[in-house]
Amino acid sequence: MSVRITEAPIDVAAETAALARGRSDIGALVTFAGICRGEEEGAPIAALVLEHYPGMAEEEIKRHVEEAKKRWPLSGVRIAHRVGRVTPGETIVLVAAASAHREAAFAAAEFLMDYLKTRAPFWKKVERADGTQWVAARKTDDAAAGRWKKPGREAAE
Amino acid sequence: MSVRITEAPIDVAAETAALARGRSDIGALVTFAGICRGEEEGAPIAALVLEHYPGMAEEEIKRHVEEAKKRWPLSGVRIAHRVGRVTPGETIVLVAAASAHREAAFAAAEFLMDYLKTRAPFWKKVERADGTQWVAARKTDDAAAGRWKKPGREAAE
Amino acid sequence: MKVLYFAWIRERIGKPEEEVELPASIATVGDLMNWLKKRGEEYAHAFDNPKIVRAAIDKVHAEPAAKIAHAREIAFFPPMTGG
Amino acid sequence: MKVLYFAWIRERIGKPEEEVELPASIATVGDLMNWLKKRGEEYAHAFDNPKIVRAAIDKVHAEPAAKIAHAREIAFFPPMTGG
Repeated sequence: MSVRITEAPIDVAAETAALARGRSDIGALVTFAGICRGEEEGAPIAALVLEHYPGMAEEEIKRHVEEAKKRWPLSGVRIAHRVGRVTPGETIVLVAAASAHREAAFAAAEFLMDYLKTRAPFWKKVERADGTQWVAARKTDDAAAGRWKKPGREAAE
Repeated sequence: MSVRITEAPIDVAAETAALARGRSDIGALVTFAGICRGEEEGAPIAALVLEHYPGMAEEEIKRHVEEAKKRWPLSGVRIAHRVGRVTPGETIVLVAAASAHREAAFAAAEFLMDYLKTRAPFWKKVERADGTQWVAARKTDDAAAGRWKKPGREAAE
Repeated sequence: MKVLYFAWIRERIGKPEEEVELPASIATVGDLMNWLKKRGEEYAHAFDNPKIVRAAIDKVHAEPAAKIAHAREIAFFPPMTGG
Repeated sequence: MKVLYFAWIRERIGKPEEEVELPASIATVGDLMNWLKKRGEEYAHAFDNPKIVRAAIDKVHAEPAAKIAHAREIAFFPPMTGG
């Protein structure tokens, strides 16, 4: 398990390669990359500026990785999250989950993303030519995180 | 949309980079890599040998990509599938789905993988030191594909 | 009409494809399978459990009841195990 | 006790953190928020909609009713928007 918060660009290929290196039991690798878009709410943006709560952010993510490992048989998990200024096209967050089978890898990656969005202490500010503005939380993110509160979730649901 | 069947190793980083290149509307990129494991049913394997139905394999995958694009707002989809001899650690299949938001990207990637497993005409043979054996279809794969027959599937289900 | 075989069905029959002249009575995919089955031991072996054999007409999945008139090629294969 | 502020709560209050001496009557996260609110206009502005303010005690999420005795640091912040 690797959880990293970084001001430097995230190298998705290097992160996922690190997860699979020297392992022969991984049959499925699901990677989620959250990317900075060039527009927010229909208007172009210059960048996103990400603030976090140092210490808590890492610990909170690690707690959810531990929870994911209890729920699904995972061979490995790797998470990297940018802070500071991120420009359009750059990766904000990377979640990679590896398992013997795809159901576990998909479920774990979704679970981790849903929780990252609503429970990990990061805040985004949009930077535009004419000023800056904090991003409002999406209600659909709370709903997405809420679905994991049901006991378990089967691949064939 | 790109659907490729290839005898050469799949370069996951190059495939996903091609999907995002020159786009500023992609906020979420989900990548699934199906990897050849070093063991099947508890015994080491030398390789998997993949056979396919040329022509039908591409068309069948493209039909499902079209279906995925009807169901979810996707910015792009890229699929590559190996045929021939694949050794442990190599990528057998890559599905990458890009969208503005993560729900669509996750759902489309899962949908495409579930259908690939049960509807795309590929067959795997396990090569071991003492001979070869065709891989039997998993019943859980049929169940996984069956769940998409319900009309729609919401992020918050 | 061209008939194609894949994976262990191909191996049991011993060839990847063949041209066949069908009697007029063969109307569906299921009829064709039953007709092929009687062509010899290798065919009987390939189709010994018809329930698990899948078929395609002109590269589109087809049920046993599907009509084969005007088809260019019919393929038979085991359940798929790609991905 | 150390109190930390993040995002627009930090901006409204005008500082990222501070040390505060609390009266004995302040027992919970909610009590602390109400007490801070009365410290000045900038605090009143930061906490003008207490329902959306989130808190953590020693880097673990905490509800308004959570007891703050023995805490080293309490943080206040808006709903999270990472990922």
